[in-house]
Amino acid sequence: MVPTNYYVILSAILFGLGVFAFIFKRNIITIFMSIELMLNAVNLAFVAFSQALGKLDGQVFVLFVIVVAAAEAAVGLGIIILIARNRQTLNVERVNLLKL
Amino acid sequence: MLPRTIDIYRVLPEMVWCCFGVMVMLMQPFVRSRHFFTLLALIGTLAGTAASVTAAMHAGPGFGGLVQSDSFSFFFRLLVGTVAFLVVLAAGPYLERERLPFAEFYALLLFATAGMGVLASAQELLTAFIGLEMSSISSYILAGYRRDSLKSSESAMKYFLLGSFATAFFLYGIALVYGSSGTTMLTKMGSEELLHSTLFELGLAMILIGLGFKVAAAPFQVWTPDVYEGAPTPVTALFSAGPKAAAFALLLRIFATVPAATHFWFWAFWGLAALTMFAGNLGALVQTNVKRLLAYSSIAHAGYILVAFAAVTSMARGGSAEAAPAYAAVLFYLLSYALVKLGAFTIVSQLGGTGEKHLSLDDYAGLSQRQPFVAAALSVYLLSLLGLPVTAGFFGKFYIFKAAVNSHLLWLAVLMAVNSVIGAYYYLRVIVVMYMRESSAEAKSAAPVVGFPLTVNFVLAFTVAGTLYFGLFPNQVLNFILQPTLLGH
Amino acid sequence: MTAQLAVFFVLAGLAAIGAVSLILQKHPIHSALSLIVVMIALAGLYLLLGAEFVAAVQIIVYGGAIMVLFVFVIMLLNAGIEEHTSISKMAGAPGLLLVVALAGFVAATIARSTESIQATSQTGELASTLGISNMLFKDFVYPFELTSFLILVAVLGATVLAQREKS
Amino acid sequence: MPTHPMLEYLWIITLLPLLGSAVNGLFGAKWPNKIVNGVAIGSTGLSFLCALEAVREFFESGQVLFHKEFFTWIAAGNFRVGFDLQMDQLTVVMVLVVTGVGWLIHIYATGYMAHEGGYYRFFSYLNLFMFFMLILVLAANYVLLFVGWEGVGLSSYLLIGFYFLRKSASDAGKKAFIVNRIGDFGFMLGMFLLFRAFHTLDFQAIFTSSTLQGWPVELGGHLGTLTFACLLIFMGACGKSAQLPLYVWLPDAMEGPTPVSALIHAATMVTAGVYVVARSHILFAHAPTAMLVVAIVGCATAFFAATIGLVQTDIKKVLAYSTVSQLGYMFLACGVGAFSAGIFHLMTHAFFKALLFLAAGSVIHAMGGEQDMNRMGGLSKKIRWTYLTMLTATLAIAGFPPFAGFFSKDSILLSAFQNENGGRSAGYALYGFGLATALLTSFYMFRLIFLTFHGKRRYDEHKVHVHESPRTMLVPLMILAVLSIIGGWLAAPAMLGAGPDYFTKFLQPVFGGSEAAGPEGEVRALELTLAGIAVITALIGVTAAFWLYLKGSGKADSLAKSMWGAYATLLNKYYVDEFYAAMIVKPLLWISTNVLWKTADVAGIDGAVNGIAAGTTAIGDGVRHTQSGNTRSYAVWVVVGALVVMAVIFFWPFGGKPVLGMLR
Amino acid sequence: MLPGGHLLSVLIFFPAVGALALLLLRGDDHKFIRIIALIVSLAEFLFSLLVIPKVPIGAAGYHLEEFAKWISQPPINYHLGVDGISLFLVILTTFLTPISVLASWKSIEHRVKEFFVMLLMLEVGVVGVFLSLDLFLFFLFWEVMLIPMALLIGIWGHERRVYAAVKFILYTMAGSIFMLIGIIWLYNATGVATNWTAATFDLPTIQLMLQNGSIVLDQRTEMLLFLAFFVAFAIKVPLFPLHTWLPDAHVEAPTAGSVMLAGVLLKMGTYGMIRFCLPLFPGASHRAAGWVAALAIIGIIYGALVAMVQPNLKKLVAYSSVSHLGFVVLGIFAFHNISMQGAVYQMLAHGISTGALFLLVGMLYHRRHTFEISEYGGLATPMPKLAAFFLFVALSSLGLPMLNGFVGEFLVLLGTYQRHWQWASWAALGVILSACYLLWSYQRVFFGEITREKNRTLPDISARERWILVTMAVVTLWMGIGSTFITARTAAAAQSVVDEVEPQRPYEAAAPNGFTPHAKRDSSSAAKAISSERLGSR
Repeated sequence: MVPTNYYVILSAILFGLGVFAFIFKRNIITIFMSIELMLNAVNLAFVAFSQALGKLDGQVFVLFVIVVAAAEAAVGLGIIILIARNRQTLNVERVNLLKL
Repeated sequence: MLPRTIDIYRVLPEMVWCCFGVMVMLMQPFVRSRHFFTLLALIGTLAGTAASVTAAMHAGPGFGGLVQSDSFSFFFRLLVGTVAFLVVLAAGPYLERERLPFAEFYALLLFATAGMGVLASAQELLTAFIGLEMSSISSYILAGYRRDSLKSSESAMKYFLLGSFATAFFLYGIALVYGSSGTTMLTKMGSEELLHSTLFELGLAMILIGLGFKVAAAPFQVWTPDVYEGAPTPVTALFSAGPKAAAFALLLRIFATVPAATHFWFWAFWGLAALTMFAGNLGALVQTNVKRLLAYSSIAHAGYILVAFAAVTSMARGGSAEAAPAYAAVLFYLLSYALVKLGAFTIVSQLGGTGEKHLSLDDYAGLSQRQPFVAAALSVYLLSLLGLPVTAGFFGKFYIFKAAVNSHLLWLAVLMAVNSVIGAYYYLRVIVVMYMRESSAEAKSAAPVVGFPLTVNFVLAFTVAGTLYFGLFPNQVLNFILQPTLLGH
Repeated sequence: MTAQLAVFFVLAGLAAIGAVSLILQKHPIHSALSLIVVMIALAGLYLLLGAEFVAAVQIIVYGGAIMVLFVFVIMLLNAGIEEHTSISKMAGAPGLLLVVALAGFVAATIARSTESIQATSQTGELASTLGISNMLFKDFVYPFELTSFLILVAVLGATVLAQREKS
Repeated sequence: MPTHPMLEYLWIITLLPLLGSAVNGLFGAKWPNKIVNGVAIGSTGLSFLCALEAVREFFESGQVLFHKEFFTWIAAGNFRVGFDLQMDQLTVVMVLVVTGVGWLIHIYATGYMAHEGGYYRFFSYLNLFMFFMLILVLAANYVLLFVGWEGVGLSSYLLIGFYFLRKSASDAGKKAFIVNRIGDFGFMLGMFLLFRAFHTLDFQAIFTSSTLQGWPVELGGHLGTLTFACLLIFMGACGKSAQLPLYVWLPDAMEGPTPVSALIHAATMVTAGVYVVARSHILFAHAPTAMLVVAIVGCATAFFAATIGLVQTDIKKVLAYSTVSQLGYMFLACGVGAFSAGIFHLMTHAFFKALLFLAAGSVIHAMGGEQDMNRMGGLSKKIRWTYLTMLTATLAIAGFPPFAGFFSKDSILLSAFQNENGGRSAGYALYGFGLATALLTSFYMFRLIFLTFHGKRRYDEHKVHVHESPRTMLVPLMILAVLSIIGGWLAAPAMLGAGPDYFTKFLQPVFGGSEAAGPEGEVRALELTLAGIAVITALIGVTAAFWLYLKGSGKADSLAKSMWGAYATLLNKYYVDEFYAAMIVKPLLWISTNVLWKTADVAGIDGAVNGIAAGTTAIGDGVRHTQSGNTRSYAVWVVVGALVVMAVIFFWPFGGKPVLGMLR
Repeated sequence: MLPGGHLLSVLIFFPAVGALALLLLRGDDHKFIRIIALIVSLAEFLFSLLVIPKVPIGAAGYHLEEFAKWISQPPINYHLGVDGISLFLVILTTFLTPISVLASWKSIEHRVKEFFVMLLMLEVGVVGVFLSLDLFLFFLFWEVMLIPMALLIGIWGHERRVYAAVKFILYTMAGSIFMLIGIIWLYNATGVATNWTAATFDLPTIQLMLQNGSIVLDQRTEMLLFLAFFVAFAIKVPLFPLHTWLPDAHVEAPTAGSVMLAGVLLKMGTYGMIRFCLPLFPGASHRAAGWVAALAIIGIIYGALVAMVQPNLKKLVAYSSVSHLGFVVLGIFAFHNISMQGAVYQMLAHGISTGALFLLVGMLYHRRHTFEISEYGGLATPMPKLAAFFLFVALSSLGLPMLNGFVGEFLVLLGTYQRHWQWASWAALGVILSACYLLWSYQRVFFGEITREKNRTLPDISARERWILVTMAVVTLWMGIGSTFITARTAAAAQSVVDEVEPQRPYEAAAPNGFTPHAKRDSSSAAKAISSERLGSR
C-alpha cells in the first residue's frame, strides 16, 4: 500500500520540472510540452487525492483536464505553426518584437 | 438523462451565447455577406444579455451548486454581454478595413463571452476552470487574429504560452484544494479546520497566482502590455474589459464563500495592489505609443481594484455585511472602467488606420482641431481614468478610497493617492497633445481626418453617455450592487 | 517494502527520468519521446491507484492523440536542434535560483502537509467506469457540455490560425 | 441751519482741495493755465476762508474741543474707525498754517511754474497734498491721521518725481516714499500697541480713558507699554519729519520744484511728525524715557544737520539741511516737554522757512535754473525785493530779535536748559548742543546770503539775464516776510515781562498740565540771560561767515584745505547715503536675487519639484525595462510573483491575521 | 426678480447654460461669440447682486440654503448655502468674469469659442466651490474647476504654457487627492459615531457633531485630517514652500487667465481654510497655528523680496500675490475676529487690485509682446493715462489708505497684533517691502527717458481698456472708503468662525466708553452692534 503523499510529492516534483523546462527550453514546441508535463503532474495529484478520499470526482476532473489539454494542444500548435511561418524560427527568444 | 429546466434557465445566457456561436460557425461556409454575420452576432450578444434577465428571475444554485444565478452573476453577465455587443459593433469596420474574416471572429467572441459568463456564475472550481479556458483559448486565437502581422502572432504566442503556464498553476491549486478539503464546491469549504490546513493554504495560493495572472496583477502583469499592443485593437478592448472583469468576479466569489480565502489572502492582496499600481503607472509614464500606454494604464487600474480587494479581505469575514461597500466599489469600478476602456480602444483602433500604423502620441497632435468630437470623447475617457468629477471613473475611485479608509487601509489609500497623481501626468499628456499642440504639417498628412462609421460612433456615444451618466447619477447601480443578497445564500 | 511500493518507485523513477530527459534533450523529437515515457509511466501509476479508466484514457488520448499531434507538428516544421541562445537575463542564474526555490518550497510544503492523509481501503465499485460515467453525465453534465464547446473553439482556432492566407 | 454751519460741515475744508485736485487732474490737461490756476487757487483759498470761519465759530462756541463723526470708515469686531474730525487750539494753529501758507505758495507757484510742462498735473498734486494735510491735522483718531500721513507721503512722492524724466527726481521720490514707509512701519505698530492697551484709537477716547488716568508714569529706564508705543510713534515721526536716522530723503527731495520744497518739505508736511508727538503729548507725559529719546534725537539731528549745512554749495540743499536741523529743534522742544514751544517754533519756522525757499526759488528763477551758489554772487542789487525778503527770513532763522525765530528758538533753549528728565546734566547737554546749533545756523545762513547776494558775481552776464520775479511770486514773499517778523511777537510779552506768553496760554487747554514750567521769578531772569547768550552766539556766527566768505576771498578754501578730512566728510554728508546703500540696499538686493530667488526658489524648491517629476520618470523608464519582451523572462516574473505570494501568505509576520490600525 | 429659492443654483449653472449656448454657435463669428459671453457673464453678475439683500447683516449661519438628495449610498446631498464670507467671494468671481471677457476681447484671436466656454465653465466651478455645503459637492467643484483653468493656460498661454498648465494641475491634484481621503475619513467618523445610521458628508452636520462631541478625534487623527485639508488649500493659496507653480502659471497664462487665477482661484484656498480647517479641526488648528503663521510670514517677506528682483513684470506681480496672500493666511490663523475680517477683506481687495495689475500688464504685453521690465522704461510719456491707472493700482496694492488694499492689511495686522505682537511686527515688514518692489518696478517701467525706440510710438489705452480700468478703479476706491458695506456683512460669519475655533477670548475686552460729545455710540458692543445700528441705517 503506497502512501498518498508519495504520489503527491512525485506530482510536485514533476510540476517543478515542468516549470523548470518551461523556463529553460528555447524551442517553443518543447516549452509547450513542458506545459503538458505540468498538466500531467496535476492529473497525478487529482487521481492520488481521489483515491485517498475515496471519491471518484477526482478522476472525472482528470478527464476534463485531458480534454482541455487536447484543446489547448490544437490551438497551441496552430499558433506555433503561425509563428514558424511568420518568423522562420522556433526559438522563443527570437520572438521579441513587442517589448518595453 | 436531461437536466432540470430550472437549471437550464440559470445558465441560459451562456447557452444562448454558445448556440449563436455555433450558428455563426455553421453559417460561415454558406453566407458571404459580412453584415449578416455582424447582425447575427449582435442579435446573439443581445439575446444572451437579455437571457441573463431570465436567469436572474430564476435565481438560485444550478446543477447541484455548480453555478449560482444571483444578482452578482446577473451584474457580470450584463457587463460582459454589453461589452461583447459593443465590441461587435466596433469590430465590424475594423475587420472590414483589415480584410479579416468576420464569421470566425464573431464566433470566437461569442464563445469567449460565454466563457466569461461561466466564470462569473461558477460556484465550483472545475466549472470555473472550464469557463476560464473557454474565454482564454478564444482569447489566444483572437489575439493572433491578424495572422500576417508579426506583432499579432507574437502576442498570441506570448499570451498562449504564459496563459497556459498560469493555468497550470491554477489547476494545481484546484488539485491541492480538492485534496485538502475533499471537494471543489466553494460552498462546502466553510469548515473550521480548513483555516489551519497548510495544504489548503498552498492551494489557495496557487489559485491566486493563476487568477492574478488573468487580472494582470504585478508581478504577473508582464505579459499585458505586449499582448495588448500586439492584439487587434477591438480585441484589446475586449481583453481589457471582459476577461479581467470575469476573473475578478471569480475572485470575489471565492472571497464571499470561502472564509479561509479572505483569511489567508489579505497581505498578499495588499502587496499585489501596491506593486500593481506602481508597475502600471510608472511603466505608462514614458510610453509614446497610445495603445501601449492604455495597456499599462489598465494594469494600474487593476491595481486600484486590488486595493478594494485588500479592503474586502481586511474585513473579519469576506461575505459579511460591512464588506458590502467594498464589493460595490469593485463592481462599480469594473463597470466604469469597462465603459471607458472600450471607448478609448475603439477610438485608437479607428485612428490607427490600416495596419494600425498611427498609434504614436504624435499622431494625436492637434486632434482637437481635426476631429473635435473624437478628441472630446477621448478626453472624457481619459478624465474618467484620471478620476475627475462628473465621470464614472471619479465615483469608482471615490468608492475604492472609501472602502480602503473604511477598513483602515490608510497607507494603501495614500499609495493609491500618490499613484493617481502619477497617473494624472500621462493622461494629461495625451490631452495636452490633443489640445495644446498644433498638428504639425506631417502629422496632418500622416493622420488625416479619419471617417468614423455609424456603428463606431454609436459605441462612442454609448460609452461617453454611460461614463457621464454614472458620473452624475450612480444611484441605481449602487443600490443594486449594494443589496445584501448580492451573492445568493 | 511491498511489491506495490517497488512498482511505484520504478514507475516514479521512470516518470522523473523522462521529465529530466525532456529537459536535457536538445532535439524536440527526443523531448517528445521522453514526454511519452512520462505519460506511460503515469498511466502505470494510475493503474496502481486503481483508476483503470483514467489510465486507459491517458494512454489513448495523451500518448496517442496529443503526442502524435506534437510529433506531427515537429515533423511538419522540421524543427532541428534548438539553438542555445540566452538573451533573457532573468532566465539565467536568478531564474534557476527562483525556480528551484519555488519547486523546493512547494514540494516541501506538500510533503509536510500530506503525511496525514491516509489512503482509504480500495473497494471494487470505486474504480468502476460506471461510477465515472454517472458522475460525468449527472453531476458534471454542465461542464461536460461546455467542454464540447471548448473543442469547437479549438477546431475553429486551428483552422483560423493554421489556414494559409487566401489571396 | 445749524448754529455753527462751518463746524458742522468741517469736512468741506478738507474736501475743497480734493475737488480742485480731481477737477484739475481729470480735465486740466486740455485747459489753459488760467483756468487751472483758478481752480487750484480758488479751491485752496476757499478752504482757507472756510478754515477761518470754522475757527471763528469754534471760539464763538467756546467749547474746549469740537469733535464730530461723519461716517464709519472701518469697523471690525470691537474696532471702529470713523471719518471723524476734531478741532482744538492745536488744530487751529495747524489748519491756519497749512491753509494760509499753502494758499500763498499756490499763488507763488502760478508764477514759478508758468513755463513748465504738466502744469495741471502739478496743481492737481499740490491740491491733493492740501487735502491729505488737512485730513492729517483735522483727524480725530490715529487711523484717520495715518490716512493723511500716508497721503501727504504720496503727494510728496508725486511732486518730488514731478520731473519724472530725470532719473534723480524719480529716485528721490521713491526714496522719500520708502523711507517714510519705514517710519510708518513703526507708526502702525505703535497704533496696534495703543489699541491693545486702550481698545480704541480715537484721540479723546484714549486721552481721557480711565485706563490712562490710572496709568503709572513709566519712570526712566522702565520700558512699559506706553514707552514702547511712544517710541514707535516717534519712529513714524522720524520718518515724516526727517530725523536721524531717517532724514536722508529730505535733502534729495529738493529734486522737486521749489514751491513744493517750500510747502511740503519746509512748512507743512515735514512738521507732521512734530504735530503727532504734540498731539500724543499725554502719552509721552507718561513715558519720560520716550521723551528723553525724543529730545536727544531732536538735538542730535539739529546739530548733525547743521554741520552738513555748513559746506553745501547748492542753495536748496543748504536750506534742506537747515530744515532738518530746525525740525530737530522742534523735537527737542517736545522732548523736554515744551510742546507749545515746539508748536510755536513750528509756526514761525513755517513762515520763515517757506519764505527762504520761495526766495531761493525766486533766485533760481532769476538765475534761470542755476542752484549752485558758487555761480552766483552780488545779486542784491539786481533782485532787491528777493534779497530783502530773504534777508528778513535769514535774520529770523538765525534768531535775531525781534524776528520770529528769536522768540521760538529761545523758549526752546530755555526749556531745554530747565529740563530735569534724565538729570540736570542732560538738560545742560541738550542746551549746549542747541546753542552750538544756533551758532552753526546763523553761520551757514549768512554764508548763503553772502555767497548769493554779495561779493563779486561768479556767473556769466551774457548767458544769464538776471531779472526780478513777477508780482505773483513777490507778493507771497512779502506777506511771508511780514509774518516772519511779527509772527514771534505772540511770545514777546513773556520775554519783556509784560504778562504771560500768549501762545502758550492759547494752547493751554490742549497741553494743559503736561507743560514743564518753573517758578515765575527767576525764570524770566534766566530767560533773558539765555536770550542774550543766544544773540551773541548768532552774532559770532554772522561775523565768522562774513570774515570767511566776504572779507578775504580765499580764506574759506584754505580753511577747507587745512582740515580736508572733516571738510570732505561734511561735504559728502558723512557718507550716510553711501553707508545705507552698502549696508542695506545692496546686500538686500544681492540676497534676494542670488539666495532667495535663484537658489532657494528656482534651484531649491522648484528644483525639488521638477526633480521629483524627473526621478519618477526615470524610475518609470526602469520599470519599463523589465518588459524585455522575452517570454522566458516573463515566465520568471511569474515565478517571482508566485514566490512573493507564497512568502507573503506563509511567512508574513502578521500571519495574514487582519491587524487593525493605521499601519495598513 | 428670481425666486430666492433656487437663486444659488441659478448662480452656479447659469454660466454652464451660457457655455452650452456658445458651444452651439458657429465658431467663426467671433464678435457675436464675444458679445454673448459678455452678456452671460454680466447677467450672472446681476444675479449675484440679488443675493446681497438675502444675507441679513449680523445674522450668522447660511442663507438661501438649498437641499436635495443626490446619491443615496453613501448619502451625498446637493446642499448649497451662502454666508457673509462666501457672498462676496461669489460676487468677486462674477465681477471679474465679465472683466476678463472684456480683457480678452482683442487679445484672443484663435479658438475664440472654446476660450469663452472655458472661461464660463471656470466660473461654474469656482462659484460652486464657494456655495457648496456638502464636503463631497465641494470637492467635486474643486476638481471640476481644474480642467478649464489648465486649458486656458495651456491653449491660449505663452511659450512654456504646457509646462505651466501640467504643473498647475499636478500640484493641485497632489494636494486635493489627500483632501479626498480626509473627507472620506470624516465621513467614516460620522458613520462610526452614529453606527452607520446617519453617516453624512454634510458640512454643518459634521461641524455640529464635532462640536457636541458625538465625534471625538484623538489628537493624531485630528492633526492628520487637518493636514489633509490644509495642504490642499495651502497649495492653492499658495503658502510659502508650495508656491512655485504660481509664477509659471501666471507668466504663461493669458491675461484673463491670470486675472481669474489671481483674483479668484487663490482665494479658494484661503476660503477653504476659513470654512473647513478652522471650524472642523480647532484643536489641530491651534497646534499648527504657530507653524502656519511662520510660513505665512516667511511668505510675506520672501515673496516681496523675490518679487523685488524679478526682471519679468508678470512674475513680479505673481510673487507679490504670494506676499499678499501671506497676510490673509496670517490673519486667518491669528484666531482674532478683527484679523479674520481683515483676512476676508484682504481676499477681496487682492482680487481687485492684483486683477487690475494683471490687466494692465496684459495691456502692456498686448502692445509690446514682452514682460521684460528692461524692455520698457519711460512709458509715462507715450501713454500717460495707462501710467496713471497703473500707479493708482500699484498704490492700492501697496496698501495706501483710502484704497482697498489698506483696510484688509491693517485689520489683519491689527488683529494679529492683539494676539501675537511678534507675528504682526514681522509681517508689517511686508508693508515696507511692497512699497519697494512696486515703486521700483513702476519707476523702471514708466519713468525716465524712453530707452527703446519701439516704445516711443505705443498708443495709449483704448476706450474699451479705459472702461475696464475705470471700473476697477472705482471699485478700488469704493472698497477703500465704504469698507463697512462689506465688513458689516462679513462680520457675523467671521465672528462665528472665530467662536468655533476658540470660544473664550479673554484678551478681547470691550472698548472703553469713548469720548464722543456729538454722536452717541455704545462702542462696548462688538461687530454686530456697530454694523447693525451704525451701518444698517446707511
